[in-house]
Amino acid sequence: MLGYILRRILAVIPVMLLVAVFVFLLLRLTPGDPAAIIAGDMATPAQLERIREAMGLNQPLHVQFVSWVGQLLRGDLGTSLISSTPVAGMIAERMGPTLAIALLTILMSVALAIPMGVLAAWKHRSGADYAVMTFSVLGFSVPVFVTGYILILVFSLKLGWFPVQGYAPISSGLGAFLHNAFLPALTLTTIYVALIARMTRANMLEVLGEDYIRTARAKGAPEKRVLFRHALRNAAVPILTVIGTGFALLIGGVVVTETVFNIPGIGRLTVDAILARDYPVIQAMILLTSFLYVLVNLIIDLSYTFFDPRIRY
Amino acid sequence: AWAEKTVTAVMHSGLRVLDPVMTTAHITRDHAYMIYDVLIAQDSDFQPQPQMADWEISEDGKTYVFTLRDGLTFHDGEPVTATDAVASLKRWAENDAGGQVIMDRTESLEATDDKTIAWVLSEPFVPMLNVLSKQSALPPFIMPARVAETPADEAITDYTGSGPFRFVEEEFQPGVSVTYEKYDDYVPRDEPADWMAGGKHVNVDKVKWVNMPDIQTAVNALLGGEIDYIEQLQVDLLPLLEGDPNVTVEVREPTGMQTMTRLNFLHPPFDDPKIRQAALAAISQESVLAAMIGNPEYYQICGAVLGCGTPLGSETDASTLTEGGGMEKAKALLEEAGYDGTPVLLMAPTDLVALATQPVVVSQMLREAGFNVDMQQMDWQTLVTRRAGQAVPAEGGWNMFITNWMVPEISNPISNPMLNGRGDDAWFGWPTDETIEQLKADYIAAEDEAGQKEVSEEIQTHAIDNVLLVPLGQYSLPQARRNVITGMIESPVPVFWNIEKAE
Amino acid sequence: MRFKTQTFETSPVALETAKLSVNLPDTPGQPQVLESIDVTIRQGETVCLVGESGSGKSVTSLAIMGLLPEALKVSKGRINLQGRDLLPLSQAQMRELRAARVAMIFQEPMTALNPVLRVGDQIMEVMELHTNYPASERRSRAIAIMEQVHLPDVERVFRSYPHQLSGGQRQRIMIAMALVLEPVLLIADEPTTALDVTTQQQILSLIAELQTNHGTAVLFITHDMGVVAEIADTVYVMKHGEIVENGPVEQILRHPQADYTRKLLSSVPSLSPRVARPEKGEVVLEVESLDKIYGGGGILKKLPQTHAAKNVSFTLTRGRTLGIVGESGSGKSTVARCIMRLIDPTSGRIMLDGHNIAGLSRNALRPHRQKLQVVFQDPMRSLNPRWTVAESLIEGPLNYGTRRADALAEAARMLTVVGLPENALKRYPHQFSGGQRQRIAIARAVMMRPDVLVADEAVSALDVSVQAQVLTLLEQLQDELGIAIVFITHDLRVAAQICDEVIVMQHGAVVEKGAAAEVLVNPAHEYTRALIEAAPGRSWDFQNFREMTEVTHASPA
Amino acid sequence: MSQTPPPSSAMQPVLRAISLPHFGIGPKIAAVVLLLIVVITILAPWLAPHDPLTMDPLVRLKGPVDGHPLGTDNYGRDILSRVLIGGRLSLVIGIAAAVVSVILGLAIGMVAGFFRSADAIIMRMMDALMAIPAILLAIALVALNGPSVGSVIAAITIPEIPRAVRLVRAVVLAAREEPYVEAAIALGTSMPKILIRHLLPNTLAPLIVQGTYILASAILTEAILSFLGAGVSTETPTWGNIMAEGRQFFRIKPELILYPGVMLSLCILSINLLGDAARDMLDPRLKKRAG
Ligand SMILES: Nc1ncnc2c1ncn2[C@@H]1O[C@H](COP(=O)(O)OP(=O)(O)OP(=O)(O)O)[C@@H](O)[C@H]1O
Ligand SMILES: Nc1ncnc2c1ncn2[C@@H]1O[C@H](COP(=O)(O)OP(=O)(O)OP(=O)(O)O)[C@@H](O)[C@H]1O
Ligand SMILES: [Mg+2]
Ligand SMILES: [Mg+2]
Repeated sequence: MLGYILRRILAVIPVMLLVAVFVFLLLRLTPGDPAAIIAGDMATPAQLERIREAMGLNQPLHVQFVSWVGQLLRGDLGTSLISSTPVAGMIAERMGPTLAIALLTILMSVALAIPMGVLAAWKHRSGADYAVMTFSVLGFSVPVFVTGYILILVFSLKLGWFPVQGYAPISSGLGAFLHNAFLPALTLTTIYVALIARMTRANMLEVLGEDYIRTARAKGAPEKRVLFRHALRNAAVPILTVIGTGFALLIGGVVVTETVFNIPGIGRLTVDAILARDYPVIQAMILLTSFLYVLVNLIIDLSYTFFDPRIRY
Repeated sequence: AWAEKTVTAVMHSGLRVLDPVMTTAHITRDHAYMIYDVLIAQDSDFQPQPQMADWEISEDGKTYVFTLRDGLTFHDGEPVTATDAVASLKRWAENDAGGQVIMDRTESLEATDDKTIAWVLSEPFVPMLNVLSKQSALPPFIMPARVAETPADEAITDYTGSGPFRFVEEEFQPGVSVTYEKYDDYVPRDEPADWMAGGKHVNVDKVKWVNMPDIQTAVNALLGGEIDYIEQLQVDLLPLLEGDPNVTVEVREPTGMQTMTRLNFLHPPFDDPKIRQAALAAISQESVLAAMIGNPEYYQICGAVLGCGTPLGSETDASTLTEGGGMEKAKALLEEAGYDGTPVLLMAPTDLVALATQPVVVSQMLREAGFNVDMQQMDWQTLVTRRAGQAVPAEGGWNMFITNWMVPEISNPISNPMLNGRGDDAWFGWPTDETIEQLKADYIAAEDEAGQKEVSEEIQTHAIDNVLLVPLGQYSLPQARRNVITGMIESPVPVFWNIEKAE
Repeated sequence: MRFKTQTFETSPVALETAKLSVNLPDTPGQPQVLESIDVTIRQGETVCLVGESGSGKSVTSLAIMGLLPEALKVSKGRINLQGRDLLPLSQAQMRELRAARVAMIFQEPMTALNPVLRVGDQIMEVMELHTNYPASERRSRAIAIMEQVHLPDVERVFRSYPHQLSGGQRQRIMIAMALVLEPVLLIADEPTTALDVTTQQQILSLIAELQTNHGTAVLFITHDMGVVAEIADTVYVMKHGEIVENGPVEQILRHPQADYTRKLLSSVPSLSPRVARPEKGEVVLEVESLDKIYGGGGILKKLPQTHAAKNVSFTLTRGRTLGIVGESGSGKSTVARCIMRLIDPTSGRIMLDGHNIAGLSRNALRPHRQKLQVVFQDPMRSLNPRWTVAESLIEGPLNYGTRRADALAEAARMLTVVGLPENALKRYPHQFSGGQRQRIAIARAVMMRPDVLVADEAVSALDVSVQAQVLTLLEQLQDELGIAIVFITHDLRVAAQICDEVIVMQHGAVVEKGAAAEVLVNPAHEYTRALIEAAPGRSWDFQNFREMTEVTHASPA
Repeated sequence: MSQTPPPSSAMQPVLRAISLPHFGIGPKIAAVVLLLIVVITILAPWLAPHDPLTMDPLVRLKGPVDGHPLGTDNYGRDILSRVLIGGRLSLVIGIAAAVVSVILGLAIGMVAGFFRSADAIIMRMMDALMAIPAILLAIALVALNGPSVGSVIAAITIPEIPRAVRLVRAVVLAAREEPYVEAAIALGTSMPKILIRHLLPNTLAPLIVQGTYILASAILTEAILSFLGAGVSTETPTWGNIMAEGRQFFRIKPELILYPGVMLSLCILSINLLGDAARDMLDPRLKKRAG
């Protein structure tokens, strides 16, 4: 098992290499020229050319790639072409909000969704089941910005409970953090609650027909215990998977939510960098997120064996 | 108790590039006005006024001597010297089109002592002060010589300024927020502030610019009292602010922006002047502006190439544009030109709100006239890259795109990029147009304002006839501020000196 | 033979069912599953419920527990536990009673245990629910009860998950769970089916001890007449959802009234071994020094390993049957699964028709599969719950090119052979009784006409009449097709009945092997002797309803 | 009657699902609603009162007015026509993204889950794929192929695939330990057949959930892409971009979001109900509980 974990952690290297090459090629395919963004509307072609030259964008691709990898190996993520600030610092600043909100979202989603899904499966085809279903469908199909706007309208503007926008790091106090992060997390939660609740329901239904559920009842276990201790763990693997991939998605940054709530997160950074063709930032971002994904996926995989001992690697 | 006064402002975009010589991006220019000062500046009559320096012109109009005023220091405490100014001007002139024109005529530019700068031209150049004092695109900002020595195509990394605010580097988050502190040792001029000229008195401790890509968020934040100011408000959202007695919505400066279409002269169908004219005839400004802005209070139908409300603007020959379009005329012109259905590749950027609607409306009107329009949507980055290429449209080129200018940027025939007819050296679209070049030479040669105005009239007629651009009208996006903010200067560039914030 | 003769007339009634009827309300015609069942069990009494597989024994017990599957409903009748009617009770009230007052041991231990919880925790949970013992006490009681059901290596087993245990070990976990709170009524549905006779004996005496100490009433469902003879006070015989006969054990065994009872008893196989068939055919299966070690696992620290099969060797020739008997957990199923290559042997050779299949890849194995079939110990889970019986039965033949229609016809025929109605083809596994499922599994394996059939406790869940039928079927197939059978069982009667040779396993190793007649009559190894000694009902001649007249097996020396 | 052989085994679950009496009223309504939506979108060009592109900026953002039963959008285009026609592309994109990612997810996930040797390589490739942002992919694809529905579908689908793969793999990892899978191996069932016949049904329930989720999110993502210039033209109506465009007018004219939103929700709701019914049918143990 320890060996497995080690192998998986080492596997980060080829994954990142794959990602690096892929992203590099992808950027090559994408039209766009950071020089043009920097120079603005009135720049002359000659001026653009000089800027390109100065930024090293005229070198052949493999030279750029090699020098970038060289830089990486020295632990240097480079500097933004657009703002000339070090990429590492930029990402570090932006990672905090995204991670914190992702975590809060997942916590809230799981806390809400699992009981909802369990209830829906237990009361299969009852009013509760259909209510969970309806809520889930809305969670899927209402655009996040609508949810966000409505929450802001109600909780910020009407009731004044939460600020309209902005982010306070956890270092400024948990209260301040939650005060700012609650609405955006709640907005995202609606999607994930929907997904996780449905997934929970689907898998619980499968499990509730099993013999060991009858055994648990024969022991005199109350329904709650039957559902949560006996059934849920057996249904856990696919549920964990959606939670895990959901979390992975969230730490990649969620542009719309970050925009609506004006959160300086990774999502906006990535989109801005892509739209500005800020290559070093895009490359570093994707490398970083892929690293995080490998990590999150490793944790999901390990959790499988924890929840279902029959699964072995 | 002493409380820090911070003005939190939502600007029209996020600040990313910090070098005002590298880019013409407005947000960088706005940033530069915060932390740098300029030698001379324009007042509300577009007249150059002394700012860091006053000037003397020799009789023959060839020698300009600028004298720095006393008490000027950089944010590191060092005094501003003529050497700094010269280095800054030279770096600026490498990138600025106007600067290049002056440099072409420059014999020498040097610091004669700590306070004086002597600029000697080889021939007189009447618009010299206008160019040096221009408030937009690339104004010549004064930075320390060590910073100005950075090659013009490399971004500066030292942000020591000379202006009324100091850049707080630690709090800078590119594209997200930027903070400025009052620079206590800045010595304002005594004259009252007037546009970019006059005394820049700072009455708050900090100014924080935050970027909110979602304008509704900004509106909500303003309503919630979390921010003080929104630079550009979408007109459609005005009703949301109307009921709030703490908020004022106003047009800060009336000249505003010009939106316009540029055609590609190199490739069919727009290599044919008749077809260009047909395109112009098909377009109704009213439709474009209504879709874009909505409320007519905030837009102005204007057929003037050089802008309405400017000294030289004229609307001659633009009646189809301003009077609802000449669809019949357009159809007739197309017929006459024998338009064969060659597709018109209209590049439409989608990620910039200010440019997203016009292409949709324009392409509908062109289609109605009989054009075969291929509207391709792309992000702005792709557009700016693509528009720089001269390839045929089918192979990655283009026929037409739309962009916006600040009216002061295009109000002068020399600086208006559309009025460059030098083929490959011209602005994207590359018209080869000797007439317009001749007209501009006439304009430079004109002795007085009346003469300039006369030439401008001809420029207008010619630009419209040859469709160097299709003006789509003017608009001003209103700003919104909480009423605690007062004393804002009505200049095209939003500036934060002179502003007061009530407790 | 000494039967239990104690009368319980004076003891208070622990459980009484009156006119208990169960039907399938949602199925057209609302077929009856139970018809007017009257059973009375007094305190301290052991009632054995025997009868045809699928006759409703399990349904009766589930009805008492209030745990009928949703498809089944009690349509009439009463169930009284110590005078209290159970049927009108709320879920919460029933919960109070379960495990504490009425405990049940389910028929199929693999599916009855939660696969993702450690078995130790599952035992402790019962106490957690009904007592307020502190955790340490719960643990020590759980360990104690596990020792009482003679689980080996209790510390390891305590921390194991169900899939890491042998069938018998899982069964003992179930038993431990049911006994730990010393209930008033214990319902045991084939509790010792998966156990070797020595362990079975220990369990039975444990239950007996519980009865004498606490007056526990026991409802014991079994098809093993030997066990009935040993432990029953009263016997109820069921067929087709009805009680056909009941009475004190001796009366039933000596003077059975109903035809069905007589038929049932006559089907009980005799303990005297068969005459071995001549060893004429060529060797089809040869196992050489087979070893299997189960890896420890564990997230950070390695758990101890289990050496489940040690140096096992044997050969099997065409048309003969090799029996593997032995202690529960001795590695019988492990050997079977290795032969089947469902798990990879740690070392050793497995020669099938002259090819060593021990190291073959999945794909290389496929052509050999047809010749090698298996009937699993756990019939429920070895049938895909989403498939109809027909689909499961024809899967194999279709794989090897049989036409669908032919395969279906054969499947239908096979079902009648194993004693199931033809309409069973369209039903799903969960709609059958344990024994019925096992018959489906047998039918599935036999349909392949294999050269070697590995049968892991294949007939242990069958009532003796069906068992006889199936054993006859196997014998027939052997005659016709020369199938060689590896027959894993703990039932020495069955082993005696059908095995030509027997190997005896203990702790993963073969302790004795030889001709069945030899090993079962003149056991050489101490463990084998103990095994035979422990066979229940040894001294009763069931077929003839009387004591054994001549002793056909040696008494221990 | 017991002599009639069951129909071909692959069709079995489907036939069962159709013929079942337990098929409740909910799924039936859902089927009707879904059918209605599909028919409406197919017939949209004939049903729509206006050309969805024709604009009149002077009557923009009007409530129900003459000839515009649902009012006009910010270009003065007819909302009803746009919503009707918008369903076409949205459904094509949503369904294609869902179907493609689910099918690929199934194929890849089952292989990864079942074959230990393939697992490591496949999953590491999926990890890598997961890290590529859809927007970048979309911009690159649009640049390569030109703006096309295909590019959009690909850009949306590719990042979804690893998630579907993970889900399927997870289910297969657990299911492959079941004795009935061992039994199938013993019966000589080939690996593809085991995967499809034994393991696939286990993955269906979670996949239906994931699939409908992908369907909805694809329709919404499409709009985000088109607003970043990497999607279908914003001129062409889709439910996604009608809503995204309506975003600016959320407080002034919420109908712009409401109408396409209701259509989308109805669609997703009915697909979910049908999916649930289908999965219940596939699980014989559940049929009993259907009562
Ligand atoms: N997957 C596993 N992991 C670890 N240990 C196992 C595993 N499977 C079985 N064992 C252990 O291996 C030993 C032999 O098990 P096996 O199933 O072969 O016994 P058996 O002889 O078939 O017993 P029974 O008659 O009770 O079925 C037991 O001690 C059991 O706990
Ligand atoms: N869920 C169900 N749906 C339909 N029929 C069922 C269901 N469960 C059991 N039955 C039927 O009820 C009858 C009685 O089953 P039960 O399990 O009580 O038999 P049993 O006497 O315990 O048999 P065995 O000795 O084989 O375990 C059987 O014919 C079986 O097919
Ligand atoms: Mg039974
Ligand atoms: Mg076993």
